[in-house]
Amino acid sequence: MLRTLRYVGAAVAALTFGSMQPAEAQQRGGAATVATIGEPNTLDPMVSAGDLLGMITQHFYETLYTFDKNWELTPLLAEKLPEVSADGKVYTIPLRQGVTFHNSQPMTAKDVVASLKRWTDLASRGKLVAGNIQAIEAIDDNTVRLTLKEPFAALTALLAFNNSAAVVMPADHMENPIKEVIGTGPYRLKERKADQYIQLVRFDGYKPREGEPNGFGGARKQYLDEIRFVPVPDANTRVEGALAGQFDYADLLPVEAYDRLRGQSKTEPLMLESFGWAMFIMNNKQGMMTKLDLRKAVQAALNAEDMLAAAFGKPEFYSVDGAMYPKSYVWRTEVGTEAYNQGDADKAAALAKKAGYDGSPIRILTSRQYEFHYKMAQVAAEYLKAAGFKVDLQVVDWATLVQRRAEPAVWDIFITHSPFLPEPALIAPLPDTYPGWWASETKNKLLTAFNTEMDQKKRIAIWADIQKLIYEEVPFYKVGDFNALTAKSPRLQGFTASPWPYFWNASLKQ
Amino acid sequence: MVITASSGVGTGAALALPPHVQLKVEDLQTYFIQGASTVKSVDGVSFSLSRGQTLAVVGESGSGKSVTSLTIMRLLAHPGRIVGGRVLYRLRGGDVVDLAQLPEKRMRAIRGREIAMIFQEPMTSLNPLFTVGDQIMEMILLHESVSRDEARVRAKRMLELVEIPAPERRLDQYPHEMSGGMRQRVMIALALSCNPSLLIADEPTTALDVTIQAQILDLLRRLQKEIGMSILFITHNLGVVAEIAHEVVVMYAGRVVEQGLVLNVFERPRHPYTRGLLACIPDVRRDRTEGGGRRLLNAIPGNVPSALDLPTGCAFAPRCPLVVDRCRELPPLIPVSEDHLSRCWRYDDL
Amino acid sequence: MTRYVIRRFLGMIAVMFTVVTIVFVIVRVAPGDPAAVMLGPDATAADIATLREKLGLDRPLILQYLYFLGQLLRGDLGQSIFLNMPVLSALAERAEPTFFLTLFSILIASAIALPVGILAAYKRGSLFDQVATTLAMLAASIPSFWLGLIFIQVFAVRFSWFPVSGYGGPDASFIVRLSHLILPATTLGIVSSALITRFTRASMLDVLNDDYVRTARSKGMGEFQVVMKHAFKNALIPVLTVIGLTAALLVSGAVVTETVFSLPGVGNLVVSAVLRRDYPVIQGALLVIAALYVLINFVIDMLYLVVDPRVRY
Amino acid sequence: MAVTSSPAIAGRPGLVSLVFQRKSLLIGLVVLGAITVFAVLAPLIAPYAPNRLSVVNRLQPPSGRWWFGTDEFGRDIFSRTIYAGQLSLLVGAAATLLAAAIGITLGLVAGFFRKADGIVARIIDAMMAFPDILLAISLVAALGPSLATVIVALGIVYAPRLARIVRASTLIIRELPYIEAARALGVPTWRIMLRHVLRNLVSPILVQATFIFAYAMLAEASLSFLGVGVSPEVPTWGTMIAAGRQYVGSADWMTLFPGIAIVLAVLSLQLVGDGLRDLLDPRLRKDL
Amino acid sequence: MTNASEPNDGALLSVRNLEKQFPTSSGTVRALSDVSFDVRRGCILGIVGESGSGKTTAGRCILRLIEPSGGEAIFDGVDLFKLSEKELRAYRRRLQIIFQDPYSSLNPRMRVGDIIGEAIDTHRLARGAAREERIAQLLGRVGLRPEHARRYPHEFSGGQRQRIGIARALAVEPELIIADEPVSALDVSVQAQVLNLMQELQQQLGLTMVFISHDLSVVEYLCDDIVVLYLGRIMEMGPAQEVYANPRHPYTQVLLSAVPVADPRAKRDRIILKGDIPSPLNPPSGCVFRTRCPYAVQACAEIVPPREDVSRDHSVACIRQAELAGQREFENQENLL
Repeated sequence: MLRTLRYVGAAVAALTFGSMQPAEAQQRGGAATVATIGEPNTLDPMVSAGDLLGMITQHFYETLYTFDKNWELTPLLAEKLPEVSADGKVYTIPLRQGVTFHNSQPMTAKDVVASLKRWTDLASRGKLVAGNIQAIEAIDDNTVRLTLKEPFAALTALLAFNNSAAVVMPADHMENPIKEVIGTGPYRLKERKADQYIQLVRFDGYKPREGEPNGFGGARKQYLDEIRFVPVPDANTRVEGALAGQFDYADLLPVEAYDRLRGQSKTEPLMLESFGWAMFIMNNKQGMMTKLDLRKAVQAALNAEDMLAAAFGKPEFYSVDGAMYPKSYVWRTEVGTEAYNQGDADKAAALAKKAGYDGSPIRILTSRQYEFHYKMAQVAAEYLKAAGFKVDLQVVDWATLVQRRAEPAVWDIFITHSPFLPEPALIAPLPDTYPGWWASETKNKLLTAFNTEMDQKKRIAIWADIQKLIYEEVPFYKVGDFNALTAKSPRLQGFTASPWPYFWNASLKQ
Repeated sequence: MVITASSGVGTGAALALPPHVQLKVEDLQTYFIQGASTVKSVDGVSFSLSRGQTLAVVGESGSGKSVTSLTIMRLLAHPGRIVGGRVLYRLRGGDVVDLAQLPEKRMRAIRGREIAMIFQEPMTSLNPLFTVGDQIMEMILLHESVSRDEARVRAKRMLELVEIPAPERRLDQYPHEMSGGMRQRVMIALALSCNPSLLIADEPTTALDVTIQAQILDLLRRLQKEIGMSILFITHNLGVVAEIAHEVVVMYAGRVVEQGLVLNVFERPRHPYTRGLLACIPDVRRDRTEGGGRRLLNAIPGNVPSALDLPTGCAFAPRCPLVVDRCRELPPLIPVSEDHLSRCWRYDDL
Repeated sequence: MTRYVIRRFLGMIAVMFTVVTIVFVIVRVAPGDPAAVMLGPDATAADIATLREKLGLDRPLILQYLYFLGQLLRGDLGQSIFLNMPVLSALAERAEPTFFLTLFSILIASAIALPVGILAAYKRGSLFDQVATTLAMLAASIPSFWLGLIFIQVFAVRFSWFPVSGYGGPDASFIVRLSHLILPATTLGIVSSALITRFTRASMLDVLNDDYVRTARSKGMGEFQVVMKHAFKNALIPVLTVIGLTAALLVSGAVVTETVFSLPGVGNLVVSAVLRRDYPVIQGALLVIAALYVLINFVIDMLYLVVDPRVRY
Repeated sequence: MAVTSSPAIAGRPGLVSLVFQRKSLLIGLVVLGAITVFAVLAPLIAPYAPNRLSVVNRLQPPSGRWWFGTDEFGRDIFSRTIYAGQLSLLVGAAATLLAAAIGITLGLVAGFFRKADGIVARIIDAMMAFPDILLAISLVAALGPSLATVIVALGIVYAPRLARIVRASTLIIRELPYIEAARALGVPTWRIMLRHVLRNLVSPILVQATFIFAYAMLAEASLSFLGVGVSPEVPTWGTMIAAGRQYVGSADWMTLFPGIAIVLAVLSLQLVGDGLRDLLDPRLRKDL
Repeated sequence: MTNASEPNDGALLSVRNLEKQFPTSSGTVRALSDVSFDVRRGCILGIVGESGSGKTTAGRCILRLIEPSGGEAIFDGVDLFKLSEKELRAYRRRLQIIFQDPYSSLNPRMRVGDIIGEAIDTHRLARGAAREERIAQLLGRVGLRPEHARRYPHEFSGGQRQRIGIARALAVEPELIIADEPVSALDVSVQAQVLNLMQELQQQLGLTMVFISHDLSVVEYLCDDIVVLYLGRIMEMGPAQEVYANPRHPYTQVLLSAVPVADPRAKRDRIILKGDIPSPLNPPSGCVFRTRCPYAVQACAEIVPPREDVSRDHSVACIRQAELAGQREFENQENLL
């Protein structure tokens, strides 16, 4: 249910891995308690793309590949990176030997083939490639071959994501829903009490890769005896639990808590900068927002700075930035951003008049699951009202929102957010099919060119045109960038901040 | 009558009673004071009760008769309190105490043991959650150092005394398993279980049917003969007074209006209220003509006055056929003959 | 006595049956198609139709009702949509914290309410009575979640005396789990002590005016004994009822309190279920809690047999 | 113990002086009146519009400018608190009226017609078996959350309480001689129900309704707090506390003031209810 | 007074074989069994009995305030028990009731004027000024003042309230009034006032009255005829003077002897009964009084004693009545000797 929007989990490049190396030798033992934002509705990482699910399941289910600290592809269950045929259609993946499942059965190519097939059947990301797959087969016990119909550059990245993940399960445990959680990870599931805890214990049969830890890749050390994920849906309770030393790690905290977390003995804040960006998606298919002038009127009316301030509090937690990428990305450009953050009620009113706005309310769909969506919506509503619009703010739960946004007849604007993706082509609202249904001829032309172009410099230039187009056609409104706040106990050592925090390699100071 | 050393807590040394007197109430005043309003429920009541005798206090609602009995037992509910007067009582040992002044702790030793009480409502006066035996034994164990077994034997004997059949079985029964008459017998057994010198019976037969009332009155008379306790009998029923009492105190609006030997008072009432009360009970011999026709009853006009709003002077004056100007002034209790007092200026005209 | 037991038992069954019917009606009132909700946004019309058939939603209401009754008689409360487990197991898993929370709340509430109520009644109109009555009213006026938030701030965050939330880890000892219950139980206990205090006071006032209390005094019994043995034992009968029913109704308080303290109890489950649109869980929880209430009522009726000889007769 | 056994207390002090004799009732009425006045006159009193955002001034502590501080949108909490009073009182009052309408009808019917009693009494019993908040949550979940459904749900939740009291009292009153006298006179049943029964139930209904008002306000707050009640952008005290929950510890005033408002409103209602019970219940009045 | 099973011509009301059973949780209570009596026009019939005798139930049944289980009540030629609810309503005007408790018999929320007015309104007897006048007149008739109409019941004393109750009953100009213990809740000094009022009204208005009471001296004084009930059965009935002078049923004798007399010199040859009134749930077989009767014999347990006439209008339900009367005769003669 708490499916988040960090679609393709790829790299939050701006995040720096490994910034906190242990000052002293890490100790073995102890149980780390991790406060999560809620209860996952399944422990099967294939059936949902939720970050929460990915964060938990990566401890016991492993993928063939993963990312190292530089967000480069690195093998995990695979022995090494795949051999790709010259035409880019055949991937030969050698498997690591001696890997055993939690039920002590050795992992073989048969398991991998079955798992990949299950993934292409069930997982939303697997379905992306399903149509393109010719065959998945085991060449021998330790080699798998994947044959594509057409080349697909993103395949390895998809295989490496830890949500909607292509994890390897035993071939004889392929049921849906899964009956037993049997993976290959460094920790195994001991007990799950819904809404209470998910208890993981060290898997003694785990054989880490050789070498040193490197991001999600490299060796995975099993210092902790146990990892406990405790669902604490109320953000403030997570803060308080962290303050009281009840949690060794507390995920996604309200940024207002930053000051409270600072200078505490039992916890310390962790800031993940440029965690993501928020957007207002407009309905380009049906209703009043199909009129460009009205979209422009909304663009003119909104004051992004106030929306960000209301949503994230202090300026150090957000940046008022209209560009689609922050400064550290190669895709960064400020083309078109003069239309960002206007807050010009008069201009908006004039545009609305021009568009023949009839006074019917703009239906804004938002949810309180993400408090900042809701806050932005409220501020936006005030600015829109100031510009003479009527606003019908529909606050529903996230599941309902996801359900309703698929219906073009019932909304005009909905609010969502996304992390910064290394590949702009994967930005959610760009394809025609995404709710919002931005389908303009110019866009299609630019996007095709962007996807087929292999020269990085040219692609950057095309991307600038796309960004300009976004400001011209206003298919959605970018509100701005935001950071994320989490907290960890000073006892927790060797822990690396990440959007999907993992607790192998981490230890507790006793 | 005049007792000089009435300083504070009365002890035998300072207080005295004529040897035959068990209880002497002197100018007792019990008021209910709440905020600005004061209800003088008992206002200067005096009487004395001889040993082994029965004194009836008779009156209508609001006359203060029940408050008088509760005052003697010191069981007044808040906000009632004794504001004046004495309640002299002869203890078993012969000492005389003023119950009005006695500390609560000493009073507790007197309740039940020296003075016992039975009430109007036999249905509710027993605790529904305890067996009859427990409730009688509780009284015995409270005042006497006997074992539970002995107490049980005593309780059984008490039930026999009040003529309850199958007493052994009854001991283990609960009050609700008994009829009203039976419960009143139990109450009497309970009250008499420590051989009190004084039994206060507050309308003990009012809630009972006449045939049962007759049984209870008969029982009380017999028990008094056997045990010799004094009885202070509170009632509104003049018929009952005539049956059981030796002396009678007639109360009206918190004051004694007439008192004396039952024979005297009934034969020649010297207060118009008493006379009115006696006359208004229908009596065919008086109220019917020879031919069977009815005469009107000799009703007392008006209503019983509210305790909050008493007339000054004689409280009965507004209803009195003999009222004169002087009645605005409260008459004292005037001895009209030997052992007969009346609070009426015109006692002689009666 | 047997007749009493049988009558109460039949009464309980009848109320239980009505409860079941009401729950059925409430869940049927829900707009929208449970099947569609269960399958989520991606479901096809065919999937929904299949599930509707499987759940019997395509049948006439009366048949659905009979089917529902049949299921219940087999002890089947259905399957949770979100949790992928039988509702009964989901409830059973969460019974412990709720049970102990209720138990401790009631103990705390009674420990406050009984002495205060008795004394307030005994000293009717006194300063103590006025203060106690006012405080009881105040306690009943405080939203439990607000009090809970304050308690968390003060006792868990500032002083770190008690854990902030949850019910302890997997290996938490009973003592540790209890420590998680102290704050929520105190919160609930204070709030529910109000009702019990007022009821104890009222019931004691009634009883203190009863004739047998006067009889006890006329025996020469000490006040403490009069009040505790004769008055209180009688007052206890209605108070017992209120305590029992408060215990049952505390589940309601627990809904809020468990959420505030993130206690994984039945109340929390219900709130989550509402947010997750997990109708079978809502339905099951309603049924079980109401049944519990009815059952407690029945147990109280049976307790009367022990406490009150009049009933036995 | 009947101490002043005189049945008719001479003279009846006026209602006003009776109210003044009861300090708690007086305090309750004054506080409740003040809250109502603040809520009704909110447009005149409130220094700011309740929804006016001022993001630069977000989360300001109480000060001379913002008496109760500001919330996460920089809205004035004082203004919002008094505006929220409108809706909180409205929900409480409307739910109480609905509960009264349903409860009185059911109770009278059950109490007066033996045949209907079996079913109605059973339904009342069964409804009472559901804890109030739980039933309200379920009803709101079933009906869909909105201001109206919260009112309807709370009305349904509290109706059985009134129904039970009305039924019980009706059963007693039905047997009283004055009802027999009316029947002996040939007064039609419906008139007996209204004139003789209902009129004598006014006091207990009024008292109970006051308490239901209080409970309904608390329940609304709880529902809103849990996020299953009135939608969060509608300012009620419950939604304000729910919004402030995230800022407990950093901006306590967000929960403090609406919390105090609830406590005051509920407390004053209870004082009034208690006072009314004292005032209207002749059994208690006699003892005074 | 007659024992004939046919309604008596002189009777305004003839009750025949009245039966009433109450189902209770612990069994059926036989409140009334085979109760038959006549109320003569213009006369007062007294029904006496102790608690549980069924005397109140009998009064309520006649008025159909309680539905009788059997029998008939012929009022002016019509069986009241056979009337439909609607037909009954018209008859309500002709039969009225006065209650024991002056407190609960008046609606505390209604003004006295409305209490009396309701009777007038229900039967559309008067409107507007005529109605007010009539209320004033009724108040005057029972010894109250017209301005009392504006007051509430609690502003009156018990005796005054009972007067209001009487005024309400009189408002519809009934022919028959059932007075259910109308004075037993009143203070002694007020009882006589109300009794005087009732008999004045009875004489002035030519009312027929059923007077239910446990107070034997009041009944003796007031009533023309008397019915003695015990556990729902008639023990003895007849003209009051005769029954009082010459009680033939042992129970009547006991009852009369038990009444305390306000005369300390009165001769008391009291018969003290043993035991209590049995539970009506489980009444004794045969004669219901036999368990307490000093003269009970084996036969008393076997047959329900039939009513036997001992003189005109005087009947007794005791199989030994003749035998006992003979004995008494003998004793009296002995005493005389």
